[in-house]
Amino acid sequence: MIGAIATAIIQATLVSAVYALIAIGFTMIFGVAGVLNLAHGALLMAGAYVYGIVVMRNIVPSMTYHPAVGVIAGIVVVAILSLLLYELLVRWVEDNVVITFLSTVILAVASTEFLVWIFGGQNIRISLIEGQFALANARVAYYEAIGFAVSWIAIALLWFYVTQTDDGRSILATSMSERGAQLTGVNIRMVRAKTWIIAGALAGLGGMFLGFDSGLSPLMWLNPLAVAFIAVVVGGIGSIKGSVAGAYLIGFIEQITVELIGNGFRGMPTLILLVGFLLFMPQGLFGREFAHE
Amino acid sequence: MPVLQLEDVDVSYGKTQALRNVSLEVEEGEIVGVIGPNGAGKTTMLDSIAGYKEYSGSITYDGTEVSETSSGKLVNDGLVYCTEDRDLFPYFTVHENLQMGAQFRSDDGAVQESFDFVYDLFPRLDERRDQEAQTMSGGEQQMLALGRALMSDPDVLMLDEPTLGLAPVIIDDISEALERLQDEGLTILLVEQNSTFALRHAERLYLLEQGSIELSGTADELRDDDYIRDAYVGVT
Amino acid sequence: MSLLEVENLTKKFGGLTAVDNLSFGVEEGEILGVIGPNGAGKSTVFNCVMSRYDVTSGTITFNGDDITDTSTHKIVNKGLSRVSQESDPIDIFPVAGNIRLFTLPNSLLSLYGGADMEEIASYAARVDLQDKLEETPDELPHADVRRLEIAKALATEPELMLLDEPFAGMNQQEIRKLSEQIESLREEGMTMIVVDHNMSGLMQLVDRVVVIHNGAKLAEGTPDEIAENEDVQDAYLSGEEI
Amino acid sequence: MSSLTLIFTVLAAASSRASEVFGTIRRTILTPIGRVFDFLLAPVDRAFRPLAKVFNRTLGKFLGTVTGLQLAFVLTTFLLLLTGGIWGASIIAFEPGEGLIALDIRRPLAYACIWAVFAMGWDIQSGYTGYISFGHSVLSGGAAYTTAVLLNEVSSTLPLYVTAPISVFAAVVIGLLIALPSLRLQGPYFSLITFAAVLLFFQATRAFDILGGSAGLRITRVIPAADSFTRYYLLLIPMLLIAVALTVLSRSNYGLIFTAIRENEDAVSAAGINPTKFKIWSFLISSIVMGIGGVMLTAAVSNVDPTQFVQVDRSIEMIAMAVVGGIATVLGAMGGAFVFFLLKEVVLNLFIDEAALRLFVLFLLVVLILVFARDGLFRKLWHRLGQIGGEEP
Repeated sequence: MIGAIATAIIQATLVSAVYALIAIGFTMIFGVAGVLNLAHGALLMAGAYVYGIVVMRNIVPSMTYHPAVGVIAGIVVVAILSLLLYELLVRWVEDNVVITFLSTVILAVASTEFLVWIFGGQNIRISLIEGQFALANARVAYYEAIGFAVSWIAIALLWFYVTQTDDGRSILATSMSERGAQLTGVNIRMVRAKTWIIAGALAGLGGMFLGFDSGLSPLMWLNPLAVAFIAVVVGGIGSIKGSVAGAYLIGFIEQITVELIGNGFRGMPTLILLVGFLLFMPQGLFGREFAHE
Repeated sequence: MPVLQLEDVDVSYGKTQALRNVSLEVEEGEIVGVIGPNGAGKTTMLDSIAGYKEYSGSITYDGTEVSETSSGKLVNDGLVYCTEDRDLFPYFTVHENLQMGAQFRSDDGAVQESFDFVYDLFPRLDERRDQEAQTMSGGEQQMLALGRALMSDPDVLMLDEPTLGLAPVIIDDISEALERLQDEGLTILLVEQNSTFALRHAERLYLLEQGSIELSGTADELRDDDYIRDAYVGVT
Repeated sequence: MSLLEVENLTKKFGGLTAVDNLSFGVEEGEILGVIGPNGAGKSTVFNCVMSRYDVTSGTITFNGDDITDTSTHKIVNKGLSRVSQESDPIDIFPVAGNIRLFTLPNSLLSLYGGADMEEIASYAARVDLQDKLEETPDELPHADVRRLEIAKALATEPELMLLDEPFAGMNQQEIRKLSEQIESLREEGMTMIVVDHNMSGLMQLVDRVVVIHNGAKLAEGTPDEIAENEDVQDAYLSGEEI
Repeated sequence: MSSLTLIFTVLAAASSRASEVFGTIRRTILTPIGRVFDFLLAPVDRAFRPLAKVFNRTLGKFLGTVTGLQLAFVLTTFLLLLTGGIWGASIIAFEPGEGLIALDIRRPLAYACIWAVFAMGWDIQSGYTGYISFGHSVLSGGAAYTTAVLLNEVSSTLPLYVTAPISVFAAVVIGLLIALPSLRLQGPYFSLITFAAVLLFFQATRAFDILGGSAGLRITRVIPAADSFTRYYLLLIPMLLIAVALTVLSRSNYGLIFTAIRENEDAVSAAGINPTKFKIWSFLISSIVMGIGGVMLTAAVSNVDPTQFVQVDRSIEMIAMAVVGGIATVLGAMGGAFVFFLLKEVVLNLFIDEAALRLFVLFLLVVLILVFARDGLFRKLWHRLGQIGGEEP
C-alpha cells in the first residue's frame, strides 16, 4: 500500500513537471499578448514529431541522429514555428478575439489532418533513452527523470530571465501594462516575438517528453491543450508561478483518479476542477485582481 | 532651433477632428504649458508627439520627424512621456518600476545617480521601495510615474495632468519637484487642466480649445487675459 | 423625501478610497450639479448609483426603494438613466437602432415591442437629432454622438437622469445649445444630476451644487454660496489667489 | 537579437510586397469583373424590384427588407435547394485524368442540410451574442445519445415521435446546465467552459458503459440510406423551416438585443434589459435547434459514436461553416454549410484522393477566409448584391 502511494506520488511529480512546461508558454502568450493560442497543443505536437523525424529510425530511416540533436532540433523548429504562427497569422487577427480563437483552433485541426496525411493516424513510439531505475519501490524511466530535471532547469532559467534581466523584465512589464512598457521605450512588437519564441521553445520541449510517454499521434494536441488551460485558469491567468502550481495540481489529481477510480476517468476530475474554478474563483490561485478603471 | 516643434498638426478620429492646425514650439530648458478644458485634444497632442498617433503636418523632436522614427527610439533619445493614467506596472515594486525606466541605459553609474536623485526628490518613494505600485495612493503613484520618467534620463519631459485628482498637499510636493527639475535645466511640456498650477510653473503657455490653439503668451500675459480669467481661472 | 438619496457612500478599490462617506440627495424637479476636479470620484459615484460597481458601504435609495447593488437594468427600469462620460454607441446600428434598443421591453415574449419610427424620431428631436436617424454613430461629429447618448437615456423614459460631463469636448456654441436643451428637459419636469469638473459652464444651469474633492463632500449649496465658499476656492485654486 | 531584426525586415518587406500584389490584382482583375457583373445584373435588379416592394411591405417586418437583386438571389437559392433531389442526381464535373464525369451529389447535399442546421444553431447563439461556444456538439450529441440510449435500453421499436421530443428536451436540459452557470462569465471564460464540456462528454462516452465506448451504439436508421431522393427531402424540409424560423427571430427584437450584447453588453443593461436573461435565452433557442439537428443526424445513420457526434472537431466544423458563410447571418451560416460540404465531399474530392490532405486543404481555406474575409463569403456577397441594386432610380 505504502509502495503504491509512493509510486503514485513519484509518477504524479514526474508528469506534472512536463505539464508545467506545457502550461507556461500558454500563460505567457495570454499574459503578454492577450491571445488564447488554441494552436498551442499543435506546437507541442510539432516538437514531438520533429524529434521523431530527426532521431527515430522507424519514421525517416535515413535520419537517425543522436537524441540530443533531436531535442535541440525540436526546440528550435518549434520556436520558429511559433514565431511564424504569430507573424503570419495571429498578428493579423489579434484585434478580434473571436477570429483569433477560431483561426488558431482551426489551424490545430488542420495540423492533425496534415500529420495524418504524412504519417498516418497510428500511434508511433519515440524514445529518448531506454531503461529505468528504482526509487522508493517505484520504477522510474530514465526519460521521466530527465524530463523532471529539464523542466525545472527551464523554469529556473525563465524565472531568472524575467525577474533578473532588463530584457526579460520588459516581458513581465508588458503583460501588466502595454502602454507603460511603451512609455519606457519597450518595443512591444519585439517583446511579443520573444514571448512567442520562448513559448514555442518550451512547448517543443514539453511536447517531446509527452511523446516519450505516450507516443506520437495526430490528436495528441487535444489533451495537453486542455491541461494547459486548466493549469492556467487554476493557477491564475498571466501568472507563471500559478501555471506551474496548476500543472502540479492537475498531475496529482489525475494520478489519484487513475489509482482510485480507473484510467477511463483520468481527465474528468480536472475538467470539473476547471469548471469549478471558472465559476467560483476565476482569478485562480495566484491571479491578479483585475485593476479598476 | 526649438528642441520640439509642431507645425500645422491635424489629427482625426474617424470623422471627428481632434487637432486642427496646431503649431507649438518648445525651446531647450524652458517649461511650456498647455491648458484647456476636458476633451480639447491635449492628450491627443501628447500622444501624437510621443509617436502613438498618426498625424498630418509636422512634429519634429531634435530635428527628426517623429512619424519617421519609433516611439521606443524617441524614449531612448530623451523624449519621455508621463501620461495622465500614469500607466505604472501594478505588480512591480517601486524599485522595479524605476528599473524599467532605466532599462535601456548602459552606464550603471549614471543609472545609480538617477536612482539617488529620484529617491531624494521623492522621499516617500524611498520609504516604499519594495511596495507594489498598485497598493499606493494616487499621489504616490503620480510621484512614481514621474520618477520612472526621470529614470529614462529625459531631455524633454512631457507631463499630462500631473495634479489630476490629487490633494492640495500632494500637489505642493509635485510643485516642489517641478521647481527642482526646472533648476536642473530640464525641458518640460506641461499639459494641465488645472490652469493655476500651469500658470505658476510654465514660462510660456498655449490655450487649446476644440483642438485648436486659441491663445498663447507668457504666463504673465495669460494671467491678465480676460478670457482666461473668466473661463479658466475664476470660479464664476 | 428626496427622489434619490445617497447615504454614507464609500467605495474602495484595493487600498484606494475613491468615494469617502459621501451623502447627498436630489429633489424632484431640480437640477443638481456635482462638481469636482478630474479624478475626484464623480464618475465612481455614478457607477455606484447605477450598480456598475458594488459599493463598499452605504445605501442608495430611489423613490423610496433601496437600489444599492441592484442590477443595472432593474435600476434603469425604475426610472433612473445615465449618460456616461464616454460615448459608446453601437456603431453597426444607425442612430435610430441605437435609440430603439433603449425602448425595448425587458421581456422574452416581446418579439416586436418597443418604439416605432415616429416615437424614435420624437426622442431624437428632443436633442435635435431627428435628421440623422439613418446615419451610423461613427459618421457623426462628436457633439452629435454626445446628444445621441442623451436621446438614448431619454428613450428609457427616466424620472431622473444622470449626466456625466455632458459638455466634454464641445465648443462654446455647442455647449450653449446643449444647455438650452437641458433647460427644456427640466421644464418638461425631468430631474437631473449634472456632473462636471468645471464650474463655470454649470452655474447658470443648476439649482444646487455639491462639490466633491478626493471622494468626499467639500461643500453644498446654491451656486452663489459655492462661489463664495472658501474651502472650494482653496481646493480648486490649489490655495493660490489670482 | 540582430537576426530577429533581420527576420522582421524580411517579413515586413514580404508583407508589403504581398499587399502590393493584392492591390494590383484588385485593380486589374477584380474591379473590371465586378463592373461586368454590375452591368449584367442591374436589369435583374430592376425586374425584381416590384416583387421586392411587395415582399418588403408584407414580409419585410419579419424577414428583413431586400433589394430586387437580393430577392432574386434568395429565390434562386431556394429554387435550387427545392429541386436538389432532381438535379443533384447527376451533375457534370471535371476530374483530372478522367475528363468529364457525372456525379450523384444528393448524399453530400442531404448531409449538408443537417450541418446547416448545426451551423445556424451555433450562429444564433455564438455568432449573434459573441459568446463563442466550442461545445455545440455536446448539444447535438446529447440529443443523439438520448435517442440511441432510449432505443438500446428501453425498446428498439420506440417511434420517432417519442424519441425525438425527448431527445430535443435532453439537448435543452444540457444547454441549461451549461448556460446557467457559465453565461455570467466573460467571453473567453465562457468559451473555455464549453470546450471543457465537449472534452467531458467525450470522456464520459468512454467511461460509462451505457454510452457504448468508442465503438458507439448501434441503432436502426429511420431514414433509409438507399433512397437518396427521399432522404434529401426528409432532411431539407426541416432545415428550411428552421432557417425561416431563425431568420424571423434574428429580425425581431431578439436579433437586435443579441447583437447589442455582442457589441456592447453594458449598453444593454443601460437600456433596462437584462443581458444574462437574453444570453441564456439565446443558448436555449440554440439548444432546441441543435437538438433537432442531432435527431436529424441520428435518423440518417446507423451508429451513434463519439467521433461522429461529440469530438471537438465536430464543434469546430460547425463553427467553420458559420464563419465561411458569415457570422451572425442565419442564412449565411446555412450557405456556409453547403459550401463547406460541397468543397469537402465533392470539389476537393475531384482533385485530392487522400482524405486527410483534403481536410487539411479545406481547413487552411477556412483560415484564409477568416483572415482575408472575416465577415464571411455570403455577407460580402449580400452587400455586393445590395449595392448593385442601390437606390430607387
